[in-house]
Formats: sequence, structure tokens, C-alpha cells
Amino acid sequence: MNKLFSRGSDALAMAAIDSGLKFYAGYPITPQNDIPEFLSRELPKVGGTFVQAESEVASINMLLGASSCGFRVMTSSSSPGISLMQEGISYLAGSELPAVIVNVSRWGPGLGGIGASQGDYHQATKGGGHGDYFIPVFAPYSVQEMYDLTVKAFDVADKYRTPALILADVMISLMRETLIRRYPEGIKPPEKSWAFGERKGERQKIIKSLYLKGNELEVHNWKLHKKFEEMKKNEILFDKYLCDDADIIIVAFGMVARVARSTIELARENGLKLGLFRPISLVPYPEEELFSLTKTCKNFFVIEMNTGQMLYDVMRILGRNVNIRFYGKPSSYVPTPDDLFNKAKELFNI
Amino acid sequence: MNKLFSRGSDALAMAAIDSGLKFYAGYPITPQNDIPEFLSRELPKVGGTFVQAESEVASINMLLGASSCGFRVMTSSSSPGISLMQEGISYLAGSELPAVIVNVSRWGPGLGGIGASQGDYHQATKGGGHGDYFIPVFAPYSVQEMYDLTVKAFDVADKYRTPALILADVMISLMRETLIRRYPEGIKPPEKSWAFGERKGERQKIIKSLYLKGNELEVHNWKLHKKFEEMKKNEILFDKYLCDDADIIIVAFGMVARVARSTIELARENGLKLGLFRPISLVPYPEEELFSLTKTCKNFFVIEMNTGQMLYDVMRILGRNVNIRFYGKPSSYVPTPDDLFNKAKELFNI
Amino acid sequence: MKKTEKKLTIHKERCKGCQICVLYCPKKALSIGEKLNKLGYRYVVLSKEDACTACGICAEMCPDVVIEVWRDNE
Amino acid sequence: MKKTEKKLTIHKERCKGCQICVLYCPKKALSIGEKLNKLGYRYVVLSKEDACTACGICAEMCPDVVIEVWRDNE
Amino acid sequence: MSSKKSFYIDLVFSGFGGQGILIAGNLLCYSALLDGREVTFFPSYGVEMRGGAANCYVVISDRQIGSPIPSHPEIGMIMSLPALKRFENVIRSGGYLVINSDIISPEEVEREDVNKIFINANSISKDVVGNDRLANMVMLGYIAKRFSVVKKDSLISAIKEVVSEKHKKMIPLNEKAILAGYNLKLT
Amino acid sequence: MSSKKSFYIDLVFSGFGGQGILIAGNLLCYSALLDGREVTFFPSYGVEMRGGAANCYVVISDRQIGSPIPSHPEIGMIMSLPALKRFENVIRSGGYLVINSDIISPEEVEREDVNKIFINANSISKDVVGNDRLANMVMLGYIAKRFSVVKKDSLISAIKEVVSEKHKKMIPLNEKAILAGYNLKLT
Amino acid sequence: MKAVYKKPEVLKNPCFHFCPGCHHGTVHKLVAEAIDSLNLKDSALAVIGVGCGVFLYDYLDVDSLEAPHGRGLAVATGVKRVRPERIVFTYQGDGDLASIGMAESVHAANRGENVTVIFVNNTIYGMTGGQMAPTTLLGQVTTTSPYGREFHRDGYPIRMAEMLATLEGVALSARVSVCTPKYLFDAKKIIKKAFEMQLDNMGFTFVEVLSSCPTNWNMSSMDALNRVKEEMIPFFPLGVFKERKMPDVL
Amino acid sequence: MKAVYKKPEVLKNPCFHFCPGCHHGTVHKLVAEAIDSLNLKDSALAVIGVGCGVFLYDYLDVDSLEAPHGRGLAVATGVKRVRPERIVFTYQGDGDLASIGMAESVHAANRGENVTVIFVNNTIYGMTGGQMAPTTLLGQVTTTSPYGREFHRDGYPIRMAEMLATLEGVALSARVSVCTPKYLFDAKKIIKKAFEMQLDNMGFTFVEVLSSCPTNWNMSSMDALNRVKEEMIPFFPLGVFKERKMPDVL
Ligand SMILES: Cc1ncc(C[n+]2csc(CCOP(=O)(O)OP(=O)(O)O)c2C)c(N)n1
Ligand SMILES: Cc1ncc(C[n+]2csc(CCOP(=O)(O)OP(=O)(O)O)c2C)c(N)n1
Ligand code: SF4
Ligand code: SF4
Ligand code: SF4
Ligand code: SF4
Ligand code: SF4
Ligand code: SF4
Ligand SMILES: [Mg+2]
Ligand SMILES: [Mg+2]
Repeated sequence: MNKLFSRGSDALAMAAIDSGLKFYAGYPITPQNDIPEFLSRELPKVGGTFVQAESEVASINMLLGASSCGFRVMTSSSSPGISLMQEGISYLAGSELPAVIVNVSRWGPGLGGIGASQGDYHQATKGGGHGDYFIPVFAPYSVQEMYDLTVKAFDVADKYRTPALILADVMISLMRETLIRRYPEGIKPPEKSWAFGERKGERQKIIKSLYLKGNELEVHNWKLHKKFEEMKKNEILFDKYLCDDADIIIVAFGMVARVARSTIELARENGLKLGLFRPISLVPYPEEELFSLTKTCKNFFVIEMNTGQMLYDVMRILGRNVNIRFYGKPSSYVPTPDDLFNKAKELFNI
Repeated sequence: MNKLFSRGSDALAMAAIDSGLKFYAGYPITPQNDIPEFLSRELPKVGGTFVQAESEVASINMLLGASSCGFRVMTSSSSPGISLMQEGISYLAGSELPAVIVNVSRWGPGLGGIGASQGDYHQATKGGGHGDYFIPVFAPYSVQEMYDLTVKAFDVADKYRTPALILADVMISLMRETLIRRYPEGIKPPEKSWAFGERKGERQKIIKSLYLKGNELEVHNWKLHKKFEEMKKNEILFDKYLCDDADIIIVAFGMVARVARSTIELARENGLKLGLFRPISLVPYPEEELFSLTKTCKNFFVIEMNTGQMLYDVMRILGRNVNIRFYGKPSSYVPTPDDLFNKAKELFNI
Repeated sequence: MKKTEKKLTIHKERCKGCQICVLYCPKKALSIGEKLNKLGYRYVVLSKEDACTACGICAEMCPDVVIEVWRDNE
Repeated sequence: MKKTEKKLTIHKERCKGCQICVLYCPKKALSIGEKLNKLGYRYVVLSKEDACTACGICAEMCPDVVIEVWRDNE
Repeated sequence: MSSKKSFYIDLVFSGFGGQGILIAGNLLCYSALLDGREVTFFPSYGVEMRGGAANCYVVISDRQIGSPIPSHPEIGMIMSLPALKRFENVIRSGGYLVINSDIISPEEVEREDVNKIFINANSISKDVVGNDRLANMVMLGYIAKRFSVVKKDSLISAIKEVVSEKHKKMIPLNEKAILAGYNLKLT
Repeated sequence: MSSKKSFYIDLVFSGFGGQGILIAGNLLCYSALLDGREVTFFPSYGVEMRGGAANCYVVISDRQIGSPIPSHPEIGMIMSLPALKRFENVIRSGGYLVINSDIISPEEVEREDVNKIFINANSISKDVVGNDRLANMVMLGYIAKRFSVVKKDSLISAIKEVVSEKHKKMIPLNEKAILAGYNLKLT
Repeated sequence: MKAVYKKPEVLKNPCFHFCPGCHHGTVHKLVAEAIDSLNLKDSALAVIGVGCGVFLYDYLDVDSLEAPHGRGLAVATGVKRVRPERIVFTYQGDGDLASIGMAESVHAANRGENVTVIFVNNTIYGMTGGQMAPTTLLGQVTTTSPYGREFHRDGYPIRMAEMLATLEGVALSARVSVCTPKYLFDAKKIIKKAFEMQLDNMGFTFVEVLSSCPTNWNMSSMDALNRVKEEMIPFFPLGVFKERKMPDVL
Repeated sequence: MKAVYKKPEVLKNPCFHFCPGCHHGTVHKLVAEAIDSLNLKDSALAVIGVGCGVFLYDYLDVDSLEAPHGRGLAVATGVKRVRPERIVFTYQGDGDLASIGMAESVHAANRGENVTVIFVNNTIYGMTGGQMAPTTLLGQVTTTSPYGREFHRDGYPIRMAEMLATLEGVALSARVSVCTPKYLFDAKKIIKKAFEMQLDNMGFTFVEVLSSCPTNWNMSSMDALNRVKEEMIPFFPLGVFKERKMPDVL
């Protein structure tokens, strides 16, 4: 078969390898172990290095080391492990080092549970780490996107010299469906003249995040902020489905958006015009694109597998002149299309 | 003298002792070392335990242990150290354990710098840790508030069985000014029947955050969310200054709000009617209180020592029908009253 | 010397058929039966009741506290 | 035997007056002077130039690389 | 998604580890792919696996598939008592429990509003291939035919996708077992 | 906050560690408190302290004080060359540099738009108390009087707040040094 | 009739979720027996690491606190410092204690915290499905060392009992096994001694138990038992590496 | 004229920010000398921990990477694994390496990462202003042990060189001092040897340097020098605790 029938996590790992991954470090945690397991097997075959680190803290810092040498690097973990990486992610951002970080998120807070969850939206998008920075965040909703967005994440990470996050969930990672393994033409890791290579008498290179003199830290912070503004211009990804004539537009990401697509079909069969707006890049968020929908639609239905996190962004973007309703399910029981359809009817009094 | 002339960090430490602090664990980091130094000296005198932990990760987990025994516990650190605590904070929230966490925040991302900063607003208010939870956050703007809000934080932490955060900055922590050491009558740590004490044949107690069976995790998450809703009702703190007739209302917290007060006086002397809205509890945010100002004022001026973080909340709350301007200074050079006055004139074309 | 009264209680629903007890029974009195319990495991049975001396080793070694051993020798 | 030519370079602006060199000079040739340098420290001086054998110990021990020692014996 | 006019079917497979639950699920997926359909496969995982349970969900449709974990699948292929206990109440009302009656006795099933189909799959496997290890294939074959899930040819061609290289010689046996199920007439 | 009609004054104190910089700043604060004023004190800290620099800011007002770190304080009490280099350009135009001329020679000062006041504080200290260690108090006494920062009585009464118990016997000497500065007439 | 062996009292529920032949059950039993024999049911307080033993509270009727993965000994420090009268023990796997929790483990040991550690070394990450642990033997195939553990890439198996024995704060450091009756009886004694020493305020007591994980070793229970005997013990020798005879006063 | 002692070449700027008499300067010099003598200027890559040595890149003309506090050896692992041709060394304080970084340090050592560690043990947190370190001596007064370090509360001073020497992955573990000319010359040799061993792919090389911190010890440089000799060396004996003679092949 030309198409593969692949597990989401394998698709992601394949994309990493196809993107030229040189170094992976990670620490076991359910439900993302398929990724390190795949890479421990496959990465050495293409000359890459797989290290099982002693912890998530060590993992992210190993990435910092390997990335400083100009190679493509990745780690993966799940929610508690991602929390432990926050200092390191902040250092990567501050040191302007590219890296791809994968959060196959599970339930929290604390040990929580291992089911599908969207409880880490805030952490992922509003800097779980300290300091003033944003990193790009992508939320796949299919096995194919696990592949495509990983390729994208490596690309964006290099382009802006920033860590990038894939926010996936159990569902997308463990499920299998068809995958076309398509590493796009034209994507090539850029030359990294800033990185440690062979020195050969060149000027000393210093990679750091400490800025103590004068206002150099302020300059540095605005530089980071400018990257974010650039990303807003160039890296926004989103998906619209039947929004043009919609009376109610569902706003959802990841797994939930996938279910919502079916809900919309179901609703339309029942004469109700639903539409779907799906942010694919959660950072930068497709703000303009979402707001522009208010021209034709006044009802927005935010659905998340949490108690309301992306909701904050949607409220900020849409303002107070439209009708926003929310359905939250902080549970690993993924809602069905029927659930969402019924909720829509209930919340919008139809 | 009846009044003390006290350093902010000492005021905070005194408040902790007056609140009955039993256990402190922390790891050195500039610029909050005065807190552990004070407590290593004073806490043993009142029968408390001071432990210098091997790391911030260990600190927060020692708190988890000591808090489970029903005692008042505290740790303090600064931005990178707070990032390292995110997993532990999430566990405290998930396990419903009270604790007070102090972030005398510095510059990030990464090692950054050690000057005053508000770069951790997002992390503090939008769950730097994984999972679906909010913890109360208080932002002092004077030495007196370092005392008063610490007392408050212990109180709220116990009342809701949640970790609570004090988000301070270098300025407030290192400065000295007058302090009235006033532990309010009536505040008393509640009985903690859920905590480990002497067992004496009672039923086994279990404190945990793992919920795997059925939908108990969903129930648990809604319970946590309900606490947050309760806090919204009962624990909101804010400060308004000359807002009634203001043409422009500054929205700022912590150190910046303090400077802004002087700006307002300066402006009014110059015939310009400025006002100040200062959230003291950042979580729960005084949303209604801020929004209600739109009845009389259409111009809002958000000022932060970062590139715009609380700005997100203000935009969400105020909506798109008012004029919001932002001035950000991601630098340890605290703006002066004149700076802010000039910026106001510039941004509002006066 | 009086006869030793002895009793072996096998909580068969807990048995996972790991055979550790079988291996260490000095009298080879135990074996794994044919029937499945609710957990789906073939569980242990005292196949040579007479051989058993109620030494307790099987019980000590069982990870799942399947066996309890009683003795009364007066 | 020819006379040894020797030279001690003292980068006095770097000296912090810690006295480590003074302590370890086998000839007690060094001492801390009265004057302050730009950093505000009383800096080291070669007070007994003749006694110095250019052994280099002071330079080796100095944490601030204040002293360099040269010798030429033909 | 009960009211679909287009093709849509969702199943859950459940039993002990070692009974070939995941292989059966996967085989069905590959077959459906050969039929040109959209397919999702979702295995169970995690802490709950201790004790040797194995189960997976399969959804087949001719449109993009929403959740790969249907909350109430139509068909359950049930190979152990714990599997029955766990999924009995999950099957949609009016749906089907296809039960290995060599392992589970009919009186264990409590639900009234679903269709119950009992197959003595171990025995059939023994009959056609000489041992009871391919009960999964017998049951799968039956399901494929009974609910028109996939084409027979696809089912047969897909076997090689799930049987590993070193067990290649098992392919004909699998084929036999599947066909036995496929051709099974229940009264 | 230049245009205040009410009382407002901001100062920076700078020199080496060991010169009593922070003590001088604190003493001024306690005095101002005795005068019933609002006061803030902000010390330098952190990495920059290596090398022995010490400095602090003091703001005194009769209203609530904004930033305790004025970006351009009016008065600088300067006790070392690095201190001069660091703060020379920070003092507000038209403000005052009060410089210990026993340590810093007048020609080191470059700025033209500030008032420069030179005090041979070490010598004065030596004169009045027998050693040069209370140069800080001499300078503080002068500043207190010259800019009407605090009342003389307050200054004297506050000494005990900053002198530790075990150096209690030093109080009279401090008093002497302060008064020497207070009464200093510069030409 | 007198019991030769009966379910320990404190073991409220022996329906373990562990796989067939898993030694976690055995270790749970031994801990329960020690608690029974020293009458610690009310005073014992379990700090439970994340690993296959995470549900200990479902089985043992003792006050229990769940620690984040690896942080058991920081958590136990917090507990013991404010409740010195409680008999605090941690129950931790090799991934938990020796990998992610290395810093917390070494420092608690070095501080001589008066707590007892039950350290279940099964050379693997059990709960997460068989990844390489710091204790995985050289050459051992795991899901993340698919070509066998190789010291250049993966490092050496760490001998925790020996390493901790070098620290002054440690009162008892021992390694035991439960793979034969003799070893099991030794293990029983040592675990009891560890609790006794805590009662005597002797300081940090550490018992490493070599354990099998048939599931992730991909072995029958019998083969797993053999592996403990024939592969683990030669590399991880049994014994007492340090035992303080007097309370920790200098 | 021939130089008896001149500024090492790679020491591009010797205007250290260190306090008077601080041994960080001396250690910087020794590292610079080793780099000069082995001609490593182009190949050396410094991974710098957070502590008073954090500005090493301002002084040494070598490629430099700042590691988060305590994580130097995780960072160095990342570097060396992808750039094995670079000569990687970490420069870390005792707070950095032995407290917060304990897990990363032990595990990198255990993995036998082929890197060199320069470990500056001054029994204190220098940069943050004199708090208790894991190496602080018993009885020593610091800003967070105002009544003196007490082992029951604060634990024992950790001897890292000895502890790491017990790990298989370690090729060289030594402790040196720079407080007398003789010790300084020994230190010079060992540091050079550590780099040579890395060049020979011998594995993890670890040099602990006893150092003074006059500022936070509240002492004159002279008294501080004496303290190293009279209080530190007796507790932290100098010597080579492990030295592998053959490359790490089993
Ligand atoms: C911070 C964090 N990282 C990873 C995990 C995932 N995790 C759960 S248990 C475990 C290891 C289990 O191995 P071990 O400690 O040896 O215990 P065992 O199951 O083998 O008894 C891991 C890595 C987690 N829960 N938290
Ligand atoms: C996560 C984190 N915690 C704490 C700090 C603060 N910090 C900076 S340096 C340091 C310790 C310095 O001591 P040491 O490592 O012994 O180096 P020294 O200055 O004594 O040479 C600490 C705790 C930090 N930067 N990051
Ligand atoms: S040891 Fe226990 S579980 Fe194993 S077979 Fe015997 S009785 Fe059953
Ligand atoms: S009690 Fe002893 S003899 Fe009897 S079955 Fe058990 S092990 Fe065998
Ligand atoms: S070179 Fe030798 S003799 Fe000369 S000053 Fe230095 S130490 Fe003394
Ligand atoms: S050792 Fe160096 S810094 Fe110290 S006094 Fe001598 S020359 Fe000056
Ligand atoms: S996975 Fe291993 S350690 Fe976990 S219960 Fe099963 S056999 Fe025991
Ligand atoms: S504080 Fe201590 S370690 Fe840091 S530079 Fe000064 S003397 Fe050296
Ligand atoms: Mg294990
Ligand atoms: Mg140190």
C-alpha cells in the first residue's frame, strides 16, 4: 500500500526522522511511550542519537546542549513531565534555541489520569515557564496532522530560533488511521551559523540567556516579542468548515474539533446550520480569522475537554457583542457527535 | 517605634510567622534570599522547621508532605525556581493541599536578569502547571501589603484547600518602608480533619491526585473548578483611585500601580483626569469591578513591566467597545511617574 | 506424638497461577488445576493433601496471599 | 655563571590586594603598597626587587593574573 | 452518528491478551482500507491493562471519522467474561454482542435490548485448524459477513498485513478460520 | 515627580562596602520617620555587588511614595570613584553631587549641569573622632542640614536605631561626626 | 488452630492488581507483616511513589500520601519533620527512586532523614510498560533499549544500596530478595529491622528488594524467578552494606 | 626573555569580577593553562553552570554555553553526544553540581559521558550571597544556617569525589586544592590529565577543586586560605579516588 495505516505517535516520530532529527532525549510516561520506543529503534538507523534521560528536567536540558550545536532535536512527554520542563523551555526561548517538544497531554492536575485531555491549553499557550515569551504551539487532529505539523514545528523552530510545541492528546497519538508520509519538497534545515560547529579559529561563540548589562535584556525581550509578531504574520494555521452560512460556529481544537465535524454533519442533516472554526496553530492564534466570522455569525460555541481555557482567548478575540456559549468536559470520555449536537441545542435554546 | 521600618521580604516572613507557619522549605535564589535567611533565623524560635532543600523541586514536594499533616507551609523562590515547581504546584492543587508559594519574580526568560519584572503574570495566573486548575494569586504593592496579603494567602489557602501564590517583585521585596505588624483578630487556621494527625484507630486517610476509576476525575475537576467560582465570589481584592471622573483609567498591578498613583497626581496637577484600577487579587481577577468602569470611562491604559500579559485579561473583560492602550516595559528599569504621564499623553493623543 | 491437625485455605479467586508456591512446596503437594477462576487464571490446587505438612512455605512465597495455613499440634 | 636577567610585570590595575603572592613569595620580595588603584584596592609592589629570583610562584598563585614573570639566563 | 445514510459502522473487540484481539481489530481495518474506506483503530492502554485485558475500537466509514472511541459502538466482539462485564453496557441499544460461547455461558449476559449472538469459536477453530487459537479469526469472519463490514476478498488479502514475517506460514490457517466464520450459518 | 508642591526629596548613596553607605541611608530614613514623613529605602543587590560596591536610594515625602528607585535622584552622596562613575550621569539636571574629596579629586567629575559639593569628610572625621571611619556621618550630617532633609533632633535620636547593640558605645562618636557635618560651612 | 501463615491484619485487601508472579505483591505482604509485628498500623504513614506500587493504599490500611514520581523522599522529609511521631516509609520503584528521584533520594539519605525506604528494584519501568531503568542490566532488552542496554550509550546499572551506604546520613542500607524462601525470610527480618531502627531514631533506613516483573521481562513467572536468582543477584549482591549500631549523634 | 609565568593565551581577559582572593580566578587560570598546553582553544567547549563562575565566557576565549543552574551535565551530555569531536567541560559550583544538580551529575557520571567536570567546592553558595551548600562543613555559619550547620537538620557535607568514584562510568575522580604552591601544581597536573583522558575517550573525568570564598566566609583572603588548609582539607581529603588506565570497553 502506498498509504500507511499508522499510529499517531509513529506518524509523529516518522516526521521527526524525515525532518532530520539528530537527537532525541526523553523520559518514559504514559501515554506517549510509543514515541521514544519508536525512536530508540529507528533513530540509530539513520545516524541519530536516542538518549533515555534520567528525568524530564534532564531531557530538556540535553536538548539545550544538542540544539546549541545546530542539530534538530526533540523530546516528548505528557503533562506532568511537561510541567517539569518549564524552566528548560524558558531557557531555550531565552537562549533562542530551536527544539520540538511534544506534549501528548493527559489529565491533571497532579497525577490525574491518563485519558485524553485538553487541560494543558493554558500552560501550552501562556508560557508555563517564567518570563516574557511565547512559543509556537500546534494542535493536530488526525494522524496525518501528527506528521504534517511535526514537520512544520521543526521548520518554524529553526526559522525563528525558538522551541515549538506539539499539543496532542492520547486519542490522536494512539489511534491508527491512514497516513501519507510526505516530507514536503523545499523544506530544508537552514544553515545555523550561530551554532557550535567546528571552530577553526573563528570568533568565540556564546549561547546564553543571561543579560545583565544596561538595557540589553529589554532589547532581548523585545526581540523575542518581535519574533512572536512575525509568527503571527506568517505561521497561522486554521481550518474552517461550513462557516459561511452558519448560524452557530463551533470553536474547538484537536480531538474535539474532529468530533465536532461529525456533529456539524449531523446537525445539517437535522436542518441546523452549524459551522466549525478550528485553530491549528494555538500560538499564534488565528485571531483575525476568528474575529472576521462575527461579520456573518453572532453565535459561537466553544467546546473543550477542560473547564474553559481556550474560552479565554475566544472571549478576548470576539469581544462582548456576540453570543458565546461554552461546553466543557474535563474528562477522558471524549464527547460524541450526538453529545455536542444536544448541547448545542440546549445552550442555544433551539 | 510602634511602626516598624521593614524590608518587604521581612514583612512577608513576619506575616508567615504570625500566621502560624510551621514548615518552610526553599532553595536560594536572588532576589528573594532575605526570606529564607530571615526564616532560618526566626522560625526555629517559634517551634517551626526551616529546611534548605536541595532544589526547588524538592522544596515544593517537602511542602506537599508537611501540608498533608495539616500544618501551614510556605516556600519562596524567584522565576526560574517557580518554573521548576510547576509540577508540584499542580500536585498540590490536585491533592487539595494548602500551601503558600512566593514568587519574587525576576527577569526571564531563562536566566534573564535579577531586576524587577512582571514577566511571570501569565505563568502565575494561567496555570504554569499541567491540568485544569486555578490557584489564587495576590500581588502586593507595598511593604504593608507584603504582610497583609501573606496573611490573606494563608487564610485563603486553608479555606479552599489550595496552594496560593504571592506574586511580588524585587522592588517590593527589597525596599524598606513603614509596616504595622497587624495579625488580624479572628483569623485562625481551620481544623483540618482531612489531614494526617494522630490516627488512633480512625479510618485510613488517603491524600492523592490520581483518579482513574469511572468519571471520578471529572467530578474532581469540577470540584476544583467550583472552588475557583467560590473564590470569585469571596476573595476578590482590588483598589480604585480617582476613577469616578477619570477620562483615562490606568490598569496596573504591583510596583507599576504604585508608580501610577504618583502619575495620576502629576496628571491631575496638569489638568488631566487620570484614574487607577489596581487588581490586588490577580486570580480571581476583579472582572466585574473592572468592567463596570466602562459605564463612565472609555479609555483604558494598561501598563506592565512585560510585553503585554495582563493585557490579555483586560481585553477579554472590557471587550472591543472601549479604547485600550498598552505600554510595556520588559526591563528592570522601573518607569517613573513622568514616563507614564508622557506615555499616556502620547498614546491617547493629548 | 499426636497427629498434627492442619488446614490449608486456598483463596482460589485470587490465584493467578504463577506457580511460585508449586515450585517451592517441599512436598510437591500443590499443582495448577485445569479450571479457570473469575480472573481467567488456572488456579492452584492442593493435589496431594496428605503430603502437605502445613509448613507454610507456599503461603509465605505467594505474592497474592492466596494461601493461608493453620496447624494445631498438641 | 652569567647573571640571570629577570623581569616582573605587575598589572597593578588588576590587583585586588589579596596578599596571596605576598604570603607565598619565598624571598618576601613583595608587599602591599599604600596607594589605591582604580578598583579601589591597595595593590602589590615589588618592594625588594633584588631579592626576587623570578621563581614565578607569586604569578602562579595570583588569582587575578596580575603578575607575569620573565627570565633569561644564558 | 446513528442517522447516517452513508456507510458507518463501529465496533469494539475485547478479551484477554493473547487471544488475538488487537490482531482481529487490525485485520478488519486493513480490509476496510482495501475497500477504500476511512478507518480508525484505537487500542486500550495504560494502567488498566494490568491483568491482561486487551481491547480495541474500530470505526469504518466512507467519510472522515470523528471520535475513534465511539461511546456506544454498535457491535461488540466479546472473548472473555471480564470483557463482557466491561462492555455489555456500552453497546448501543439495538446493537450486537457477538460472544464466544466456548468461554462465556449465555446466562452471564444480562442486557435485554441488544442482540446476542453466540459462537462456539474455540470449537470451530479446533475443527478447522486443529487448535483453538484462531477463535478470534472465526469470530471476525462471522462479523465481516453478517454486518457486511468488508468484502471477503479484502479480508483475505489483508491477512498478510497483520501476520508477521516469521509467522508467514500461518497465513493459510488464518484464512481457513476466517472463512469458517464467514460461512457460518447460525440458527 | 519634579513638580510637587509638597515635600519630596530623593537621594542616592554610593561607595565601597565598609564605608557605611547603607548605614547612612538607613539613618536618614529613621530620622525622616521621626519627622513623621513617608520614607522608602532601596539597597543595591545581586551580582553587581561583587567588587565591593554598595549603594542605596532613599526617598522622603509627605505623601505616599511611588517608585523607591528614582530614575534621576536629586542628590548623590558619593564616596568612591566607581560610585562617581556609576551615578554621575544619573543625578537629575540641576541636582547635587556631594563628593568625598578625600577620595575623589574634583577633576574626576565631568558633568556641568549639576551642583558639585566637595567635602573632605575623611579628614573631618579624623579631626573630630580620631579616625576616618565616620566620613559617612560627616557627609550625611551636611546633607541633612544643607537640603533641610530632616530635623537635627531626629537625626540624633535615630542613631540608636542603626547602631547595633554591641557597638552602643559608638553612639556618641557618631553623634559628633554628624554634628560636624551638620555644622559644616563650605565656602 | 494456630496460624502458620495468615493474611497480615493491616493488609485490608489482598486483591492486588499486579501481574501473575509479580513480586510487588510479595513486598506488600512483607511490609504489612512488619507493620503488624511492630504494631504500627496507626502510626505508619506511607509515602507512595508512582509506579506499579502506586495503589498501595488500596491494599494496606495505613494513612497514605501519593508523591509525585521520584519525589517520595522529599515528600517524606516534609512529613517526618512535622510529624516525627509517625513511622514514615516510602515505597518506590527503581525508576522512581534511582532515575528521576536521584537528587531527592541522595539528599534525604545524606540528611539522615529518619524514614524507611522500601525500594523495589525490578530493573525496569513496570507501570509505563517496560522501558529501560537505571538498574536495567547490561544487554537487557527493553522497549527503549531494543538492542540491549549498552553502557556507552545507556550507562551502567546503578547499585543504589552500595552508593547510599557511602553517605554518612545512612543508618541502614541493605539489599534483599524474595525469590527463594531463605531470601524471603532474610528480607522479612531486614524490613522489620529498618522499621525498628526508625522507631529508635537511628536515621535513614534503606532496603532494596530485588523483584521480578514477568510482564515486562516478557517471561513466565518461573523464568522471572530464575532471572532474579541467576542474573540479578550476581550483579546486585544481597547483603547489608551499612548498619549503624548507635543512634546518629556525633 | 622566556616567560616563567605569563597570562595563558586563551585567557582573553583576566579582569575577573571575582572578589579579592577568590579562587575562582585561580581555577579559571588553571583551566586556561590546560587548554593552552593541549592546544584545545578551538575544540574546547565550556558548559557553564550558574554560580560565581557564570561569566567564564567573558574571560576564556572558548565557545561557551550557559546551562540552567544545576543542569550542566545534562547540557554537556547533549553537546558531547552530537559533537563528540569537541572537548566538552563543565564549570560548576558546589550548589550547582551537588545540590540541585545531583541527579544530572550522578547520571552523567554513571553513563560515563566523555566530558570533563571542573567542580569548584567552596562550601557555600557564592553568587547568591552565602547560603548553606551541600558541602558546607558541620558547624559552619552561613546565612541560612545562622546557628551553624547541624547534621540532624541540614545533613552532612557531601564528598562528591568519593561518591562519584564508586560509579562504574567514572574514569577519573580527584580532589585538588590551589591554596599552596605545591597543591596548585598538583591541581594543574590533574586538570590537564582530565582533558587528556577525554581526548583518549576514557569517559567521565571529574576534578573537585577546594576553593575559598572570602566574601561569604566573612574572612580576609589570608584567613580564607588558611581555612582551606586547616578546615576543608581534613574533611575533604585531596587525592585521586579513581583513575581508569584503559579506555572504557568491557
Ligand atoms: C514526572 C513524571 N514522569 C513520568 C511519569 C510516568 N511514570 C509513571 S510510573 C513510572 C516508572 C515506573 O517504574 P518504577 O519506578 O521502576 O516502578 P515499577 O512500576 O517498575 O514498580 C513512570 C516513568 C510520571 N508519572 N511523572
Ligand atoms: C533554578 C535556579 N535556582 C536557583 C538559582 C539561583 N542561584 C544562582 S547561582 C546559585 C548557587 C551558587 O552557588 P555555587 O553553585 O556553589 O557556585 P559559587 O557561586 O559558590 O561558585 C544559585 C542557587 C538559579 N539561578 N536557578
Ligand atoms: S503462588 Fe499464589 S498466585 Fe501463584 S500459583 Fe501459588 S497460590 Fe496461585
Ligand atoms: S504448607 Fe508446605 S507442604 Fe503444604 S502445600 Fe504449602 S508448602 Fe507444601
Ligand atoms: S618571582 Fe618569586 S621571588 Fe620574585 S616576587 Fe614572585 S615569588 Fe617572589
Ligand atoms: S595575589 Fe595577585 S591580586 Fe593578590 S595581592 Fe598579589 S598580585 Fe594582587
Ligand atoms: S508490570 Fe511488572 S512490576 Fe508492574 S505489576 Fe506487572 S509484573 Fe509487576
Ligand atoms: S562571592 Fe565568593 S565565590 Fe563569589 S566571587 Fe566572591 S569570593 Fe568568589
Ligand atoms: Mg521498576
Ligand atoms: Mg559554591
